[in-house]
Amino acid sequence: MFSKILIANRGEIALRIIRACRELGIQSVAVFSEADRGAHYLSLADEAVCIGPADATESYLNIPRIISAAEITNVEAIHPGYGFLAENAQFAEICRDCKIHFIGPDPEAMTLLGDKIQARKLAIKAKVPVLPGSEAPLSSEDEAAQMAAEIEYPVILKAAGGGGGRGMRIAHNEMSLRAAFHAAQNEAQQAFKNPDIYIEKYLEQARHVEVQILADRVGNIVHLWERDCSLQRRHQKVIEESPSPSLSSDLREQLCKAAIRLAKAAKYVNAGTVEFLLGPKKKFYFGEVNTRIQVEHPVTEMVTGIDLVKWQLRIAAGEPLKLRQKDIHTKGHAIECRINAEDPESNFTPCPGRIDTFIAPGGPGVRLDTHVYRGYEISPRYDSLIGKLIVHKKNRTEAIACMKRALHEFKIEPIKTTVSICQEIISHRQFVKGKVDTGFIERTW
Amino acid sequence: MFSKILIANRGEIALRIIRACRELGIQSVAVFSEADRGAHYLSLADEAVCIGPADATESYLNIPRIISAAEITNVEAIHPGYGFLAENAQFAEICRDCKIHFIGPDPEAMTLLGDKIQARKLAIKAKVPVLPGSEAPLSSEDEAAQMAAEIEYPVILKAAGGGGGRGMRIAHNEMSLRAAFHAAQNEAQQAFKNPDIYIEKYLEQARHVEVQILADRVGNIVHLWERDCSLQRRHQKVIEESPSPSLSSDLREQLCKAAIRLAKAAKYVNAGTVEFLLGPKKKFYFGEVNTRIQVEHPVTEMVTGIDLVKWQLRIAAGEPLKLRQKDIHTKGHAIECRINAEDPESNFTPCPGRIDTFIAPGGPGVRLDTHVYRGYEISPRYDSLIGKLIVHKKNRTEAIACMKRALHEFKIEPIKTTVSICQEIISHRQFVKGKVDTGFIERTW
Amino acid sequence: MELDQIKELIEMMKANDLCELEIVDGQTRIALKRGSDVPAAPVVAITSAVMPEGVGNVPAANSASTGTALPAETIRQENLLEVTSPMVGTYFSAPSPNADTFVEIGSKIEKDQVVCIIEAMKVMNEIKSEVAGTVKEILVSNGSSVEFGQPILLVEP
Amino acid sequence: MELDQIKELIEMMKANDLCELEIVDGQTRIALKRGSDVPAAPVVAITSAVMPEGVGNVPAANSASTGTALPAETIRQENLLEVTSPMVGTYFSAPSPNADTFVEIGSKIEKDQVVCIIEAMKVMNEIKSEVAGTVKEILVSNGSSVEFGQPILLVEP
Repeated sequence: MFSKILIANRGEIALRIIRACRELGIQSVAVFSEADRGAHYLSLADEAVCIGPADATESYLNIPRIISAAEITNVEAIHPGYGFLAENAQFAEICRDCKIHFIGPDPEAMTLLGDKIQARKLAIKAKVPVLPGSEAPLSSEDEAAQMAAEIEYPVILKAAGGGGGRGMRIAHNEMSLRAAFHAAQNEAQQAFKNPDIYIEKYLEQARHVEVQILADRVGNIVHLWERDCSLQRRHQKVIEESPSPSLSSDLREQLCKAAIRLAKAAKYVNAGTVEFLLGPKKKFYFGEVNTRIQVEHPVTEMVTGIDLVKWQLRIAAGEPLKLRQKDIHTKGHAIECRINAEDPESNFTPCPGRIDTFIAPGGPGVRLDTHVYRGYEISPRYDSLIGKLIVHKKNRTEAIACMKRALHEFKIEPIKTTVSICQEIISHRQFVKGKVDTGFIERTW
Repeated sequence: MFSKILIANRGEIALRIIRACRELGIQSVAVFSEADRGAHYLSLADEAVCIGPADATESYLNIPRIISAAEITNVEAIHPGYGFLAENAQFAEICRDCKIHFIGPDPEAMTLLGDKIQARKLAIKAKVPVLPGSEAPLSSEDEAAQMAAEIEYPVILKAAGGGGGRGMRIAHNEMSLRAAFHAAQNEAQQAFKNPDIYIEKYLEQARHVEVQILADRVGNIVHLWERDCSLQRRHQKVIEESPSPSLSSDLREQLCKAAIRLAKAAKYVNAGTVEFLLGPKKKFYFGEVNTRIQVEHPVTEMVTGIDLVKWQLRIAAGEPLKLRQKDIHTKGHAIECRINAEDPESNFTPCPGRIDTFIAPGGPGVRLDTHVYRGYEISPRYDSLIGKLIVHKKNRTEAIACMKRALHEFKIEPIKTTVSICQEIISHRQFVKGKVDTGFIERTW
Repeated sequence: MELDQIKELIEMMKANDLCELEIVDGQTRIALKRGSDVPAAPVVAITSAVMPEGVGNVPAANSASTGTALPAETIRQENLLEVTSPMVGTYFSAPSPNADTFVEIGSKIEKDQVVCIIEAMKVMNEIKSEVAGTVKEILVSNGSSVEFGQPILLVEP
Repeated sequence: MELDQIKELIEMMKANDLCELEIVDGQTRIALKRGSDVPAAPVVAITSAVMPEGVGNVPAANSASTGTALPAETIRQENLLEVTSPMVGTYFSAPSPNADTFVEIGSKIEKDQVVCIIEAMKVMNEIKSEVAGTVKEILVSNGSSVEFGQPILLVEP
């Protein structure tokens, strides 16, 4: 196992990784920008190094500075967390060149799966269902219109260079498709420095269900069942749960096996997530693969009892997976609410500022992953996620009751947070019935 | 099920009960003394009623005031928590007279088990091993000396009227026995308004192991396995865990079955705990029965996945136990550290005051039960317990690692707390080996 | 913090034209305000942190359920004295349903005069006033619940 | 906090026409306000709360491991200027092991003069001073690690 690693991230996921390191007896080095100086979680790492000013391009996104920090602190590996450089294959490659382990898949798998058109092709090869769509970047507006006519509207334009909801455009007819085409290209170029876009049939009222996998270097691969992340706003997940309330056990098996097939085809190593869309007719289709730890990984940890971040570290250090598929079961039900510093009453605009009151929920069934506390100043520069509230109970009904009471206890002032909207969602009849899709929040609020 | 109950307690256990009520959809009424006015947990109850001044005898221990509060708020039941009136059979009787359900056993069982000499007799009847000792109150110093000679020194004098470590005196020879006799009587009178004392063989280097039971009104009774509470300081528990690291599975079964026999003999209903001493030769002896929820109940909740407070409520409302003994298993290992506002460097003197910094641990495996937060003023009038930090992991080694890192994260200032001493204990070689007894802390620190 | 020290602080404030002073030292908190806002005499507020901060606007807990007046946290008219409930229970303004009320607005009351009954656990407790004066306001309605310390009457001495 | 110290603070306020003063130091907090809510005089706030409160004495995070000086949070001698590291890396005081150092105490330096090398990712970066003056102190020893923003030299202009 490693004796010392560097964490190339900030906030709650940096703290999550520090915690795993502490429990495994690994020394951790935190890096921070000037905006994060003094944050309590930095003092929980064994060392902390300032790598640059607040601007992420000069700190958390700056590869030379991070590698340099890794060199002066003499670490054996880097954990990229999520966001920032986590899905940057070039960063993984530079780590390899510098003889520093990158805690994630190989750069080859990242490059392959990072190109969403290639990933789609791979899915087809691995006999994983995909939605009808293009198999190469669209060369022109006309080609897009022709494809759309074939696969029938509505359709969605997606960026080849990256996922996570950015650069996506939905079109319900040719006019809106043509209007969206160039905008989508530009957005793709801006977000991912790659103008390639492709087209797919757009599934309305779909659910987002994803499968967590773990694979080691010697060919062992297991899935840790699914997470349901259908509650989204602008393609951003808001509430996640496991198991999914909308899968039969047969469909569940199929989905998980498909995820394994795809991961094997990509020669995937370490923790990863295969996302699927689940249509109204209970058919599922490949979405994309996230080659990193997910924000919502705790729901899987709660129901399986398996610590995903610890396994990321062990796998990167070359340890074989000791988990056998037949021993991995889900127990009870877990739900996660993302607590963002955003004002739900004002179109979810970020709401940075100093926290003057912070009273956190606790008690049975409650897990809170957060790096903030009373006195913490939320910077407007970074992600608005300030914490994740996770509950784990015997069944979904009890989990909902527990989440309700935990949200009720949560007091964060004076900034606005998504606690209030999460309360509304969790109490909504449709959510309680387990009958929501990815458009539910936008239709309802 | 009840629709509304009153909680005749304060602090963390009041909050624990409020949480259970919220999740079950039961309205809760909190009562408070003037010293607790404004505490956040009171705002989490559906109603809160001031019942008197800070002095507990005029508020939390004042039966007429509590009954009166129950009457004006029109509740169906009262949960007494632990401490205060929780083991007061007279209070339970008054509740019954007022047609208010007392959430605990019947007053008859409380009276029987509250008299430690009667409880001892009952244990003998139920074939539960007891230590050699007297079967009636000691009438004189001479009788005590004679008994002591028979059962051989060291011996312990105990109060008949109550347990929990108060009024206990250990004697290693006749001189110290005679010296202790009247002091013990006086202390018993003061603490329990009953001067009766009895004598027992004193077991050196014993472990304290207790069994959690649940019994309903229609004759169902189950145990939820054991807790090991050997880490004590002046008969006060400091760290508890489950399962016990020192029981063979055979001994464990015997212990739990003995607890069930005793509870049945006492016609026990609701949650209760049968305490045992485990001698160095792996023989166990009955200690006493606690007829209430215990401070350390969360460790049992974590390993069994069963919510004890919810079951207390269901049982009191007349619901039959749906738990079957064969389905109750412990999973993994749980440890609890009691966080007291005490200064370990200054002989554990209470350290009341205002909390100016409060950064709580979180993340995977961590449960925190606390009513305090940044800005909370700890009153010198009540118990110094300000929180319970509980971890739950796959095995004891991982649980210790998790507790270490959680304690490391905990920041409470400027008051002194037992966080530091818990860190030392949890890292101690003897604790890690699971080889401690009830005298360990006092011998070591 | 000794009274002497506070006195000295006030002297210092006066001498130096300070209008506000706040000192927090561990659990001790001293807040002083002088001049402007209020005419004449200096208003001195010595608090030792009655309300835990960080709970800011938690009301005086949700107060007894049954629609009673809130405990008088707000500032009452100056110079009025409060008669508060010494126990939790049900307030009765008269000794029996058809009898006259013990007091009404305008009544002159003496110290130790019975002003109401609070029923607690089926016992009717006669509540005696600790102050004398004229009743200016009755804050609780007949048959409603009161908690410990809840103001019942406002009396002008 | 002694009364004497408070007195002195007030004297300082008066002498310098301060109308508000707040000091937080660990658990101690002092807040003073002077004169009515006067306009006119400039409002000056002296705070030593560099760190988010509630974290009190967390050091400037544990700073780079390798025994380097802490980032200069403390107040340096007045009037001295700092040359700080613009990157994370290893500090070298000379262009090569046997060469003369770029600067020593007493050296006069110009703006844009190279004062050291910071190695980052095998690249030797020449660091230029943004200030001119006389080197009064060298805060980092040859071969040690520096983090972003860490002071390297103190220069008297």
